[in-house]
This record gives sequence, C-alpha cells and structure tokens, in this order.
Amino acid sequence: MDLDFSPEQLLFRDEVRTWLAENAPSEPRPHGAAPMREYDLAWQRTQWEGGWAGIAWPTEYGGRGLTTLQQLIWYEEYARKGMPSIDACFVGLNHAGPTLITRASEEQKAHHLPRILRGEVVWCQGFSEPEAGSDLASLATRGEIDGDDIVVTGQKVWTSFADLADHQELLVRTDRSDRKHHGITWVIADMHSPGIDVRPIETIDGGAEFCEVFYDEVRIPLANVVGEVDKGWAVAMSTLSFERGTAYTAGQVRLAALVENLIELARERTGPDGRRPAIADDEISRRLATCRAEVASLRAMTYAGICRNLASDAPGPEGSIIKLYYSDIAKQVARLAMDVLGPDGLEFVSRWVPGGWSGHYFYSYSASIGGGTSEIQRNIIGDRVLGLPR
Amino acid sequence: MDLDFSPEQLLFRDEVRTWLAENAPSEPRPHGAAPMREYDLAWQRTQWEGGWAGIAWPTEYGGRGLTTLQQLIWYEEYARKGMPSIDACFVGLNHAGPTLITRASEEQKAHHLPRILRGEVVWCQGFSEPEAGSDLASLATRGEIDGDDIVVTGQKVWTSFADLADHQELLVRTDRSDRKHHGITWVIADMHSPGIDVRPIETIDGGAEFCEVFYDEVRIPLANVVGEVDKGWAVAMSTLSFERGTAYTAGQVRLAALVENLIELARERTGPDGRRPAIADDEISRRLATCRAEVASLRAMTYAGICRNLASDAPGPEGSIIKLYYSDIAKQVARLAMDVLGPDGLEFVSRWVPGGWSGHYFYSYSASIGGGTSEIQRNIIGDRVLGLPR
Amino acid sequence: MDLLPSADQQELVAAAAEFFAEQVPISAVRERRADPAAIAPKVWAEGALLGLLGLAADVAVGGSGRPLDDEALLFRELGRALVPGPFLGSVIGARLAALSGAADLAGFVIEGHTLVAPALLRVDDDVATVADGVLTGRIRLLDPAGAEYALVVTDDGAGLVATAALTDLAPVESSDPGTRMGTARAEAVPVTCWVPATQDPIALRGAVLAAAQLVGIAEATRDLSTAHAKTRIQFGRPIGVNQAIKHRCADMAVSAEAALQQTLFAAVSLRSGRADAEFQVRAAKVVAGRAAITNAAETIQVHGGMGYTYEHDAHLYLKRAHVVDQLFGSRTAQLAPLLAQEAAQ
Amino acid sequence: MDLLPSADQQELVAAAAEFFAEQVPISAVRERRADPAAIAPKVWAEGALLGLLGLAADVAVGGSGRPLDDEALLFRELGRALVPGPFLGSVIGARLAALSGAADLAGFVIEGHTLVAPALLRVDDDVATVADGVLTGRIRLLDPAGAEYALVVTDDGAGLVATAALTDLAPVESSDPGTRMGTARAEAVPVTCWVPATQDPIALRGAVLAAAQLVGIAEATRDLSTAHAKTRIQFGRPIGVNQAIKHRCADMAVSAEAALQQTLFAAVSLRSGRADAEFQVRAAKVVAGRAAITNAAETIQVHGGMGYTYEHDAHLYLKRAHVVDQLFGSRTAQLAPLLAQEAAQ
Repeated sequence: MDLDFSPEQLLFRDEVRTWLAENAPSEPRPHGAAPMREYDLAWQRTQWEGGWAGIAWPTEYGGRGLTTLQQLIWYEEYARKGMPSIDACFVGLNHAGPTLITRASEEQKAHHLPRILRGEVVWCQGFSEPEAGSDLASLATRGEIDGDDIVVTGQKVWTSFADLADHQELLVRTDRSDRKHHGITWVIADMHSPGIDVRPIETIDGGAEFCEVFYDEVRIPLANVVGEVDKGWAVAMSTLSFERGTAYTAGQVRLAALVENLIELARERTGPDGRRPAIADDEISRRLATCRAEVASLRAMTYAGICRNLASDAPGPEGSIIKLYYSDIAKQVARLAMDVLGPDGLEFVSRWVPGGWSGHYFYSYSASIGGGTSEIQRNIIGDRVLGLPR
Repeated sequence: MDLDFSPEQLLFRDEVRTWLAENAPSEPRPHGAAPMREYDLAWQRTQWEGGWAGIAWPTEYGGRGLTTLQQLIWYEEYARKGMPSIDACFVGLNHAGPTLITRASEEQKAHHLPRILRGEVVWCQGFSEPEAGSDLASLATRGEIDGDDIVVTGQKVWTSFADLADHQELLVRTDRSDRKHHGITWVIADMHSPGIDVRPIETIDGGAEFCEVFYDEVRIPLANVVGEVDKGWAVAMSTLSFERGTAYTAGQVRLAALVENLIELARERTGPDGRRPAIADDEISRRLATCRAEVASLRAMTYAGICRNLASDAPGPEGSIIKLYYSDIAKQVARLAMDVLGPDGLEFVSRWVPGGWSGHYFYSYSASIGGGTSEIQRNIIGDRVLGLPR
Repeated sequence: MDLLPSADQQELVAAAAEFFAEQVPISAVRERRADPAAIAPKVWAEGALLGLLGLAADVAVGGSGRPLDDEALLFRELGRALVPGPFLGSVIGARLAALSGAADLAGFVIEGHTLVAPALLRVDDDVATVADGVLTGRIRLLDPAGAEYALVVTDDGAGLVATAALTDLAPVESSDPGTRMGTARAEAVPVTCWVPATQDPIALRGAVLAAAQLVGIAEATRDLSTAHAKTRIQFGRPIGVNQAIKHRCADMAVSAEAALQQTLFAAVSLRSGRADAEFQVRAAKVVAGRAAITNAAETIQVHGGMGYTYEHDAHLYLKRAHVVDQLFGSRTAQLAPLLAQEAAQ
Repeated sequence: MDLLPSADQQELVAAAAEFFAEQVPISAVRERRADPAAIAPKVWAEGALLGLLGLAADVAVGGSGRPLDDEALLFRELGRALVPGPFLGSVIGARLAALSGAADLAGFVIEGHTLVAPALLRVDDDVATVADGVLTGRIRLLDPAGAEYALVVTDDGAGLVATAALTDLAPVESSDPGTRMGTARAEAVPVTCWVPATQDPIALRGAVLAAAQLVGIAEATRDLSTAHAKTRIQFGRPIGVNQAIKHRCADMAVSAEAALQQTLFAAVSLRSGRADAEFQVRAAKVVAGRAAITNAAETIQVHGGMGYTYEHDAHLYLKRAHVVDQLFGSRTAQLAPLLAQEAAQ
C-alpha cells in the first residue's frame, strides 16, 4: 500500500498546477441561466484546448486516456485552486458521456463525445417523473415507435439545467406490458425538438436549476437509441452507479474545502456565549473536528474506490456507500454552520456568494434526495452490498 | 387546565410523605435471588398494611379504589424518597394484576388479587419464546386440553424473576390452525408445578433476572384460563398496552432522579480537559440540560396520559409513544454518563450500588428491547396512532 | 390537576383555526412574497377584531382576560397554520405596555393599530445592550413593516423602543418568505415600557408562546408527512408501508407529543406560579424548538424532490421554525440557564 | 498510489486469522472469565512464535521488519476476532525498547517472554504525570497479569515503568470480560525506554493500531448483524427485509468502510512521513472509535433479547470497543488536537 504518486503522476500534477495557475478564469461565474451556460461552455472549451478535458476518457474520442487517478489529481488541484463548479457541463461529462462510452454505438460516440469535451453542448438528464421518483422503473413517459422515430409524450421532473440543455439522456417506456424493468428505452433527445416544453422549478434554496420537462408527441430518430429498444434499464443503471462512484469526487473535494471555511468562520466569529470565539466552544469545536475527520475518511474511501476501479471495470454498488456518507456529512456541515451563525443564520445569503451559509444549509437538503434518496442508497447497500433479503 | 392537586389529593400526598418517612425500609435491598424475594415481599406487605397497596385497584379486591392520579402521587413521592425498586412484585402489580382486574372471573380475582397486594406471591410473565420475540403471535408452546387440564409443553424466554415466582401469566397455543392471533390461550401457571424447569440467563450488565422456562407436559387446570380458551391474544394485548402506559411512571420518575444524580456527578468530577469540572464543558453541560428538558417532557406526557386515562377506560396505543421516548432518553442518559466518566467508565460497577454508571450503561441497552423493541413501538405508533398503511 | 384542553378552550381554538384557514391560507405566504408586510393589514385588523392580540390581556386594556394556557393554544394554531405577522412581538408588547401603566398603548396594540416587531440583539459580532434606560448597538428586526415599536428583551427585563428613533434601517433578505427582516442601529435610544424581569417573567411568557408556535409547526409537519406517506405510491404501494418512512413519522409523533405536553405543562406552571416554572418553560423551549426543526426537516426528506421545491409547504415550516427558535432564547441559549435551575419540583 | 492490501498482505492476514480462529475463539473469552490472564500464556507464546508481536519491528531485534500498514491489518484481525491480551501494549513497548537501544528487552517482548500492559493515566480525578524521568500518581493498568512493564504515554512521549515498582496494586472489575484491569500507585517510579514525541511519533503509531483494532470490531459487528438479519425469522420472513434492520446494517457498512479506509490511509501516511500524518491518524481514531462503538451497540439492538445476553458475542465487542477507544487517546481526546492541525494535504 502506498499513497505516493509515481513520478509521472507527480509530473502530471505539476502540469495541472501550472496550467490552472495560468488559465484560471478571471471573471466570477455569473448566475443567470444564459450567461452561466456561456461561461461554463467557454471554460470547458479552454480546458479542452489545454488538454484537460476527458482526462480518463478514451483518446479516440478526444480524451487523454489516463486513469481515474489522474482524474482525481485534477479534481483535487481544481478544488484547491477554488475553480468554478462545472454545473452546466456536469451531466455531459459525468453521466451521459460515461454511459455513451460504455453503451453507445461507434457513430453515436464519434458524434457526441468530442462535442461534450469541446464545450459545444450542454446535456441534461431525463429520468425521474412525478410518479416515478425513487421507483424509477415505474416511469410512464410513452415512446411509440412510428417509422424511424420514437414519438414521446409525457413528463419528466428534477431535470437540472433542462432550460440550458441541447441534449438529454431520456428514459421512455416503449413497451407497456407489466414487466417494469423491461420496455424502457434510453434515447438521446434533442432539447430543441418541437413539442418539448421546459419549466424551471424554484427550489427551497432560491435556486432554479431543476426543471419540469413536458413532451407532446416529440419525434426522436430511432438512431438516437443507445443500446437496444426496450433494454434501456441496464444502460440507465450503469449511469446511476457511475454517478454514485467517482462522480462525487469533485463534490467531495469541495465539501472538504467547505469544512475548512467553516473552521475559519468559527475562529473569526464570537460563539454562542457572546464572549469567546465560536471555536472555543467545546461543542462547536468537537463538531468541527468531527466534520474534519469525516471528510478525511470520505476522501480515503474515494481513493480506495478509485484504486478498486483501477483493478476492475465498472463501478459497483459500493458507490452508494460513498453517496450516502457524503450526503450525511454535507447535511451535518451545513447544520453546524447554522449553529455557528446563531441568529444571523436567519438572513438568506446565496451559496454562490462568500459567507452564503444559510443558502448552503437549505441546499444541503438536496444531498439526501437528489441522485437517489438516502433511503434508496440504504436499500442498495443492504440488498446489493450486504446481500440482505428483499 | 391546571396542575394543582385538589385539597384531598394534597392531603393524600401528605399522608404518603408521612408514611414513607416513618416506614421506609432501613436495610438496603439485597441482590441474591432468595433474599431479594423475601425483601420485596416483606416491603410489599408493609405497604399493604399501611394501606398503600393497589392505590388505583378496586376496593373489593383490597385496593384503595382511587385514581391513577393518586397512584402517580405515590410513585413520585416514592421515587423522591429513594425507595427501593419493586422488581419481584412488578409483574403482579403492573401486568398480571391489571389484566386480571379487566379480564378474569370473579373467583380468579378474589383468589389472586388480594395475594398480590398482600405481598404473598411473586408473579412472572411467560409470553416471549426463542422464535417468537417481536412476532409474539407466532408463539409455539403447546397447550393440549386433556380433561380438566391444559397440558403444556414448550419453552419461554426473557421471563424476569421466573426463578423466584409462584405464578406465571402464560400464553400457550391451544389451536394450531394457521390463524396466528386465534388459538392462543392466557392461563395462570403455578411455577411449582412438576415439569417446569427454570434456567437463569446472564445478561450483559451482570444481571440474571431473566430466565428461560422449559415446560414438559405441565398440567394446568382449565379453571386457570383467563378469558376464553383460544382467545387469549386480546387478553395479552390489554396487558401490553398497560405496560406501555402508566406502568412506566415509576421508571420515569427514577430516570428523572438519575439525571439529577448525573448532574451532581458532573459538578464533582473533573471534565475531559482534566482541568475544569465536567459541567463546565459546553458539550457535556448542553447534553445534561437536554436530558433535563427531555425527562421533564416525558413527565408532562405521562401526566397528560393519566389525565386522558381518567377520561377514558383502557390505555390506548399512545402508551407506545411514552415507551419509545423513555427508551431513547434512558439510553442517552447512560451514554452521557459514560462520556462524563471517560476512562473510569471501563470499570464495572453494578447499577445497584451508588456510582454504578457503567452498570446502568449496559443495562440501558435493555430499554429499547424489553417490553417490545423500539422498532415494534414505532410500528405501533405508525400503524395505530397515525393510521399509516401496513 | 387536568392537562387536557377544556371544551371551552377547544372551541376558542377552533374559531381561530377557522379564521386562519379562510383568511391566511399558507399559499398567501408565497403570494405576498414581494409585499413589504408578510401579513395583509386588513387581515391583521380582522384578527385583532376577533381578539387574537388580547386574548390573555386584562379586560381593563381591552383584552379578554383569559389565562396564559389559552394564549399558548392560540399560538399553537398560529404555528400550525404558518400565520405570518408580528403576533408574538405585539402580544408581548401589549403586556409590557399594560404592566407599565401605558393602558392606551396596550389598547392600540390589542386593537391592531400599533404593531410591535421583535428585535434580536445580535447582528454579526455586535451585541446591542440596554443600560440606564437606553438601547445601544445594532439590532435585527423581524417583520418591521408598519411597526411603531420594537420589542427588546434582555436577561434583566423587556421594553419597547420606537422604530422611528432607530437609524441605518436596512432591509435584509430573510430565508423565511413569511418573515420580513431588517437591521438597524440604535444610538442610545430610550427604552419605554421597561418591565424588569424581577417584576414580571415576561421573557418566560414569550418563550412559552414561542414554544407553542413551534409545537404547532411540529404537529403540522408530522401531519403533512403522515398524509403524504398514506397517499404517495412508489413500487406499487403507499410509501408509508416502508419503515424508513413509517418510523420517521412515528419519531415525529413522539417529538411533537413531547413538545406539546411540555409546553402546556410550562404554560400552566408559569400561570399558576409554580416554583419550577422557569425550569419548565426553558425545557419547553428546548424540546419544542428541536421538535419543530427536526420534524420540518424530516418532512422535506419524506417528500423527496417535491419537498425540496419552493412550491411545497415543507420548507416554509422549516424556515419559520428557525425564526421562532431564535425568539426569546434559542434552544442552545436556553440550555445553560436550564441547567442552572434547581431540579424540577 | 495503491490503497488496496496486496496479495502478500492478504496472505499474512489470513494466516493470523486462521491462528486466532483455532487458538482463541471468542468462546475462550467467556471460558477464561475467572482466570487471572485473559489470554492463555500458551497461546501468547504461540502467537509470538508466529511473529505476531514483532511484525513491524526491526529484524535486528527479532522482528519481521514489515511496514506499519501490515501491522494495522494484523490489528484489524485482532479486533475482528476479539483476541484478548496486551498486544497493543507489547508491540508498542517493544518499539520503545528498540528505539531506546534496549535491544534485549525488545527481543524478549517480541518473543513473548516479557509482557507490557498499557496504562491509563487517569483514575477518578487523579491524573498521573511524568516529569524528570519519573511517574507519579494513580494509574489504571489493562491486562496487568504477568506484565513486567506498564506502557506510559503522555503528550511529550512514551516510556515503560516496571510494574514491580508500583504500589497499591488492586484488581478492579472490568466491564469487558476479555480485559483484566487494575489500579496502582506510582510514587516517583523511574520511567525507562523513554522516547520523546519529537524523536518518534509513537503515540500516533499506537493510535493507528488501536484504530485498526476498532475497525475490526466495526466490521465483525456489521457482519454479525447482517448474518442475523438474513436468518432470523419473524412474522414469517427474515428480519433483514425490514428497513429498520436493513438500513441499520447499511449504516454499519458505511461506518465500517469509512473507518477502514481512513485507518489504512492514516497508516500509510504515518509510515511514509506525509506532512499531514498526524491529522490523518487522529481522524482515523475518531471515525474508527465511533464506528466500533456504534456498530457494536446496534448489533445488540438488531439481535433483540438475544443480543442482551451474556452468552451472545455482541456485548463483548461493545465492551472491547470501549476499552480500545480509550487507548492512545479517546475519540473525544483526539478532537481538540485534530482541530489544531493544518488542513489535510
């Protein structure tokens, strides 16, 4: 066992550091929908031009063909430098892209993957429906095959950045016999197609990245099906496992930085007794240190997961352990921030601005819901990691 | 709404105080099985002679015929004065007795109830079996009707004080058709009957009050059946609801005293930093104060429950709320004690001696298991209080 | 002894609940989001006419002279129905006025003409102080729109300051869409209607009413979650069949019940002058604050994605719970003085 | 970078696990309950022969010269199999002897001839101190039977004291039937083999091994609970179908995994001299201590009445977890120095 990077990995890290220092965006990330899209795509384009897009993607589609370890090094240096979140590009880089790499045809890969890496397109995910949340397989959005098209009618929900997106990884029901997991098809939708209507959903933290998407006889070419018609469930599951695995690395590195910021805050602010700094309060200081310990162990788990992935192929159900632990810690950190703030926590400050702890706090409620609720993660761990009866 | 006692209730309380001051046992309670039995029965006899046995029991069976409010006053004064636990008499006074009052025949009542009050007999409960724990209705101990007897063969477990008991409230399966709740009979077993074998079970806190009881063709007269043959489930449920209701009053009052003792300990002992008293530690002091608040609210719930019972008849599923809350608090208090003790908590000190915090800690694990696990209580609250689907 | 609300009290509470359901449905909180006042002045006036602001005030100043436990039951309904507006500040403000002989002012507040906004005496690291009858420092005002006075509470007592005498008034964004917020500076502003804590336990009274409001939130969110668990279908069955949901609802029921009973116990203790009234009130604020925040937070989780939307009520309860938790001493702030008390009676 | 145990390491660990299963099954803890030593001297000697006490010690003193992570994997097995006996004290004691040039003593310990009992320097409110090379005060000894030395650790360093020089030796009852306990008084007893913390981070090394032992406990109890959840039938189905049980097992899996990975990370950090090694080790002790105690406690609950009996193993794990948690700094004791560190690298 060792934690040392090899000479070439160290070289890689130095290159990352140098490049980030020279190429970090000078403008802060805007928050309006359209300017954010432009900003995120432009920054992705810059990364691509620098050779930093798709570090662990195959070289034939424009990636670097390196391992997830180099990807981890990138994430860590990226977060350490306080680089912007890549929200609008997230689904393309972390969900759709990896799924296409594993499951798509050569034509589909050749068309889509380079565009994702080059920052030309924004992708979104169309999985959940109002009546198919945790029970994803009960989705009801219809896909009728008509000639060379699938004609889609129905509704999706919780689609992040649907209002900015060009493409969508969309699950539709193409066979309505009662076998729930059968009859689902994974298809690439063009978000500019006629019949698609997107309505943003306002969330409890003041954000509006989630959308409802309505489909009224939207025609999607059959050529856009990834895998086979009716067999999209396995395709979707590979994406979800991926999401719960290394895709959390970036978020996890950000969470570690958040804990350090909170420690800083607790040093500066007066604590609940109105006399000593918050960090001198025994309860607050123990909770801060506990957060540090937990975030450290989350990182160790991620490292171990990456080492495991280097030895095998696809991410397993263990990703749910990381996802569940991440969610718990994220919520705890945010609650602690509110306790450090006391009455000042009643003031709303968006998480996008410095000191936006109350915004972070409300945002943290999404951690145990999005990407599969913590209850679903516990089911997966119980059923698939521990082998408990269903 | 008011918290005031009426003049006669106040008078009652004064009488309790005076009597307890004059009649408190001078000897400490012994811990060996036989001497404890003698001690508990003698003390019960003293209470009966003083007119304090069965405060809320009907007068025709030797009770005082007062309300559970007077019973509460007794418990509170009793605990305040630090009077001994009534363990060996508990089942008779709090399970079997109340069940007999509601469900038994006049002959049964006339025979058993006065003996319980007079401290002549020890009762135990024979409900759980190795394969029928939370799923009590799956019990398999057989009762074959043979002439005027039920012939019992099988095994019970977790029977407190079976080794000291004269009588047992015993559930046996008299009909083995597959209707689980039907076919169970509630019968009074004479623990001195041939064919009964009792083996104490040692527990994690060093106690041995639980026993396994083995039955090998034990003959019990049919006259000992309470209610009807095959219809004992409803009889048992009335006992269990009772157990979860006011029967916890005494334990709850003891828990409040335990919290105050712990606060005392935290004032006297040096805290985790090795410099200040434990109570000066912000975390410990907040947890102590939280325990105080919780115990206070547990008491308020109990008062409200008693007021509700005064207005209605039998205890409802709300008793599970008190039981669950009690268990949670009891475990928290014990954990906090261990944190106050630090390394000294590694030493075992029985909960029967002063400063027996580690004994209390291990004992506290029984709180969420005995009398129906906390999981079962949550099911009951969900199903029967909130009306959630099963 | 009787801890169950009487028929009389139940009737009174039902009337208030009916008024809230008709006049201030929860949707109104979202609708008035951009309005300067969280509650419509017309509704405020009608509530005052109904006697909501003077329930426990002396008849001499225009109140109904009912006991504190009645008022606690009313505040439980305010919490349950998520009613916005400075009820707590105004009710306590009227009492301060009455106790210090300002009967006219008390009457104006009770009639709904004069509003009193609660103030929090800490903004960032600045802690405002009351000394020699004047307030100095930065304060945070809740629902200041149209409020003539701010209610100022310290360990030593409570009083009112005229909002007109404050400077640097600045609105700040509140997390709770049903509570407006601002900061202001007091430069030696005189405090009127000052009632020392030794004369009347006004802060404890406020804590009881705040606890009652938190109880209402804990109960309402328990009910929201339970209702959702019964009707939301996933995997072919209502989600309430799953213990992850069922047991969470059961825990909500426990914490709501503990908060309710302790708050009623505290209200009666304070009203009847029990020796351990302060112990009971602080305990109530602790358990009620925790119950409200925990139950509201769990309600978001029980509702999944739906619970994370602005359109759902869950977050409104959570945010209100945080606001009320800070009034008359937060959970954390109550613990040290609670531990300093003698054991309960 | 590679955080997965190598084939070599797995083989080594499997051999140790096999030895424990054959020579010290958990039932032996109950059987030896009344014996003065928790582990049979014969088994101790055989374990030493197998190299268990010198795995990471220098070859020069009779050790195997393996890295710290190997030793951490061994201690994980010790925890998992609930092996009694002063392994931690003796392994660290041998290192102190080797570092301070007492190669003979190091050899005796590694060969199993000399035992070292860990000491805790606080008994009630007395805190023993090391100053000017002598130990003064009351101490608590773990597994003192047959131990020639006690291991003394302070913030400044660690050393050994001869148990023969202690007075008022008195056995006290230990909660853990697999750990013997006594108290003693040291009246200016000389400390030998003193190694200052500045010379070698011996306390951190001990903390890593303790954390590894706690990891083993967390994993073993997760497995006990999971196995029970699969086989125990109630209401006609294995109890593991109920989320109350299933989700509890899942939470145990999370905490055990976090503890394991952080402990291995810490072991490698300390071995390789990473700048944030102290941060990583303290974090490991915190998460491993919590995982072990929580998982063991939950295992009792998952087993219901069975888990509350002395005959079941659940409580043995819980009690051992509490013992090991106190060694080389408890969870609570680790938090302040952890917070004082620079951020992780």
